[in-house]
Amino acid sequence: MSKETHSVWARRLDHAWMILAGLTIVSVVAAMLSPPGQRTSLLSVVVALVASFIKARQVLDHFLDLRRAGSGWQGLFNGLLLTVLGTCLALYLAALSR
Amino acid sequence: MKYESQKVALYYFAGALGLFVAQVLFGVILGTIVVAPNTLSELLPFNIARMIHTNALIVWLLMGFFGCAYYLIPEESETELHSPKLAILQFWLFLIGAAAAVVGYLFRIHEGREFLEQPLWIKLAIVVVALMFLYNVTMTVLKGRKTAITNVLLLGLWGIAVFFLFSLYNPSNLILDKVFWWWVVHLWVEGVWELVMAAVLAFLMIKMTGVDREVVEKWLYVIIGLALFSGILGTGHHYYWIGMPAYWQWIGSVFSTLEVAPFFAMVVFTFMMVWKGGRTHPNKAALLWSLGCSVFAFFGAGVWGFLHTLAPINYVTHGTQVTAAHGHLAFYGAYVMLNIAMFTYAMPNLLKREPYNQVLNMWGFWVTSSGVTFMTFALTFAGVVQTHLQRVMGMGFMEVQDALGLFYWMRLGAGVATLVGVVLIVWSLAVPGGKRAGAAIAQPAE
Amino acid sequence: MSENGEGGWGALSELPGNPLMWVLILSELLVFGALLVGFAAVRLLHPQMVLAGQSALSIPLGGLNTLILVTSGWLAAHAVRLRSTGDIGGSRRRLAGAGALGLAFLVVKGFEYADKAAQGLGIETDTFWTLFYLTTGFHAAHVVMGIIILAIVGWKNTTENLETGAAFWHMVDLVWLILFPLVYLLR
Amino acid sequence: MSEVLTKSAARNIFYGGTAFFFIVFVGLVAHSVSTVNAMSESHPVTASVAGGKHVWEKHACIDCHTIMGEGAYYAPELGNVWVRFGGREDAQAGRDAIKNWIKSMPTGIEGRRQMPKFDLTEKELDDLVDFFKWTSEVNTQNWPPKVSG
Repeated sequence: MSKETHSVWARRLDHAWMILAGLTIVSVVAAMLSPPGQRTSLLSVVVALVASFIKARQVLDHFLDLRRAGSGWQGLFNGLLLTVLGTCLALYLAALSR
Repeated sequence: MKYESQKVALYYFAGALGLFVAQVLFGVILGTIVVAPNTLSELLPFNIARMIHTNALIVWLLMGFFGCAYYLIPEESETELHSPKLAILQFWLFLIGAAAAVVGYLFRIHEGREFLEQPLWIKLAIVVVALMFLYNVTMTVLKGRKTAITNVLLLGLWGIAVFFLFSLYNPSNLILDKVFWWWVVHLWVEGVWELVMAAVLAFLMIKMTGVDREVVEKWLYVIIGLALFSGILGTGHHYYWIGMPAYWQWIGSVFSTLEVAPFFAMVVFTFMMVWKGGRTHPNKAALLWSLGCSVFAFFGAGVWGFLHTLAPINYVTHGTQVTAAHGHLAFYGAYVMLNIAMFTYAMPNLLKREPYNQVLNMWGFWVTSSGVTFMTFALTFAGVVQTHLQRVMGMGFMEVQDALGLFYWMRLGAGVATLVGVVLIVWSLAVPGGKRAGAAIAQPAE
Repeated sequence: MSENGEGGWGALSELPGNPLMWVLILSELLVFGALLVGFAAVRLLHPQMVLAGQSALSIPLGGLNTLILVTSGWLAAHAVRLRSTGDIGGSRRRLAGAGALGLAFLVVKGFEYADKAAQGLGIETDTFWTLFYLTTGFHAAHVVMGIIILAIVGWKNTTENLETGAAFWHMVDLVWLILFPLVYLLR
Repeated sequence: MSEVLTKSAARNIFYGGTAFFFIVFVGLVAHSVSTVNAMSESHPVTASVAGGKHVWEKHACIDCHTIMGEGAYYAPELGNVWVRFGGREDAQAGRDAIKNWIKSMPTGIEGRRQMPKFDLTEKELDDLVDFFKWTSEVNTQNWPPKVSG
């Protein structure tokens, strides 16, 4: 805990929580615009995935404090997240065109 | 060797090596029967020879593990063995039990479940032998220094005994029979045996490379963590087609893919330690076996296991020669080589000699490894062709087998080479050459 | 071996908490990642089956559980922070709050499962439901495990233990943040 | 944090993680076993099926054949032998065909894999066929892909 004061640390955590809660609500609302039984719009799919990535980064950077880990770890977690989310998006788009 | 009681390991090493030769000899007989089916068909049918081949393998590997433990535990615990006499009695009981089982098999006395063919009374005798062993080593560990290596080794050895108890359960429902049969077979070779393997490799690394115990023990925890976090639910890859619910296809595919990770970590571990250690241990043959063990285990258990572990692939390869290929390379790499590494390291110390017959021993390494590798490739090709003809084209089993003749001849040749290599290994270990070590006995790194 | 950093854990020592916990966390992320990609592949093969299954899921309940988990993770992160200032009481209260929200997550999950079971939707109904129950059920098992871990590190509350326990809890959180959109929202 | 404590914590995480996966495994197996048992009510393991399984074991059939893909790969798959011998279409003919096949062994033909001569009684043969029939009716997720086994 070298340079950061505890109040800054606390504010950082609260800030992360607000982003997490806000993005959750946004993606839920976006998904609920389409009635059940039908496909959601592509926009809300993109919103859900981008929100998911940002939320994951918030948890990793602030709750888990991975900001301090080396660039190797940063790259590994980003790679893992983008691989999973990207592959799922690609497969989703492929399913759309069927 | 620092403790007199470590000498009991010699009994086990000798017994294991004897059974090793028998196991490979029966393998060659089986390979011969496959290409010339009328061989011995009245006297020694395939099924009897096969149960001797597989049981001899299991018994000698276990006997080797017992020997490894008897060598390793006093040295790690820094105390004499609780009871050397009990250890010797246990050895004879185990050897006589194994011999009785084999004689029984020749007279068609067996229980007829694959790998667990031993009659009930032999199974119970095995339990008694295991309890004698566990009592002896646990008491030793409890009175001495406790290290991560003895801790993990003991956990593995207790696990072996606990999961063996499932061999006593044989329900009349074939599905349930298979489900719990795998609790012995899978949770042994892809579970608790890996603990024994990692512990023994860690011990060898400490002794031969001079790397700090601290570092080795941390690697040990990483490896066994990866092994059991993946291996327990990895059992699911045996539950695909035996009447279990379909969800096992997902569980088995995902977790058994991860089973490659601990084997990969073991390769990185052994090579890192040898490289970092930078110390040239006089027993080069033992070092070669240790490195070979992690590499061959990675290919045999890891890569060849992964090749057919995903459910959609296993759907067509299950029960073909692909499985046989994986089985041979995995057992050789993970457990045969582990035992030989330990025997090669320990025997000169036990006999109070400089490392001996190193060149011959290393010839044994290369000849045997080449034999098993070639055998694996032959069986893999056979398996792929079999999968295509039988599972895709729908040709009949025997018709397909006739088409695989060339591969089976190649396998037999590889088997003969393996037998030659094994004889070289046993000879190099059992017939000490060179001078007796005087005061300058090879000191372990620690 | 000094070049290996803190006592030979290598790169793992850069991460907060115990290195072996990170071995577990990384294994888990790979497992869930593989299951979720598998789920997307099933959608490609059987789009109608997946659409029908997803339409039976309740997005509000899933969203509620997401809010519960991120709030719980936020409390756990504060617990670690307060422990490092020496405020043990405040740390323990936040940890208890995090655990209680974990229980709330399980209650909501329980309602969801009961509702699906009442509709006759079980793990063997079809591949969608197999994957739904496997991924969410395996995740819920981690929530149970996480609550136990939070209780243990609240009791043996050294800073390193708290970091270790919180790391596991954040992993459970993280998995849900990826699982929720992929299973519930990408319809 | 001292090195010793970090290592003992690592050991505890190993134990905890292992226990977790083992409990999940046991839970899933328990669920599967109850599913299998539920199936066995409509598809019971009768005395003759159990007897047939005993004959199967007494002669170590699995050390040449495979059943549901497990065994020695030296002789044909028998999990679906009932289907392959036409038992589904004509139960009596399928039964007789399997029994006669076993009775006619060994062929002694040069260059052909030999099945040993097993002196099975009529009852043992019938039990064995019942066991094969039962096994062929297990839900193996459509394995094997071809009737050839």
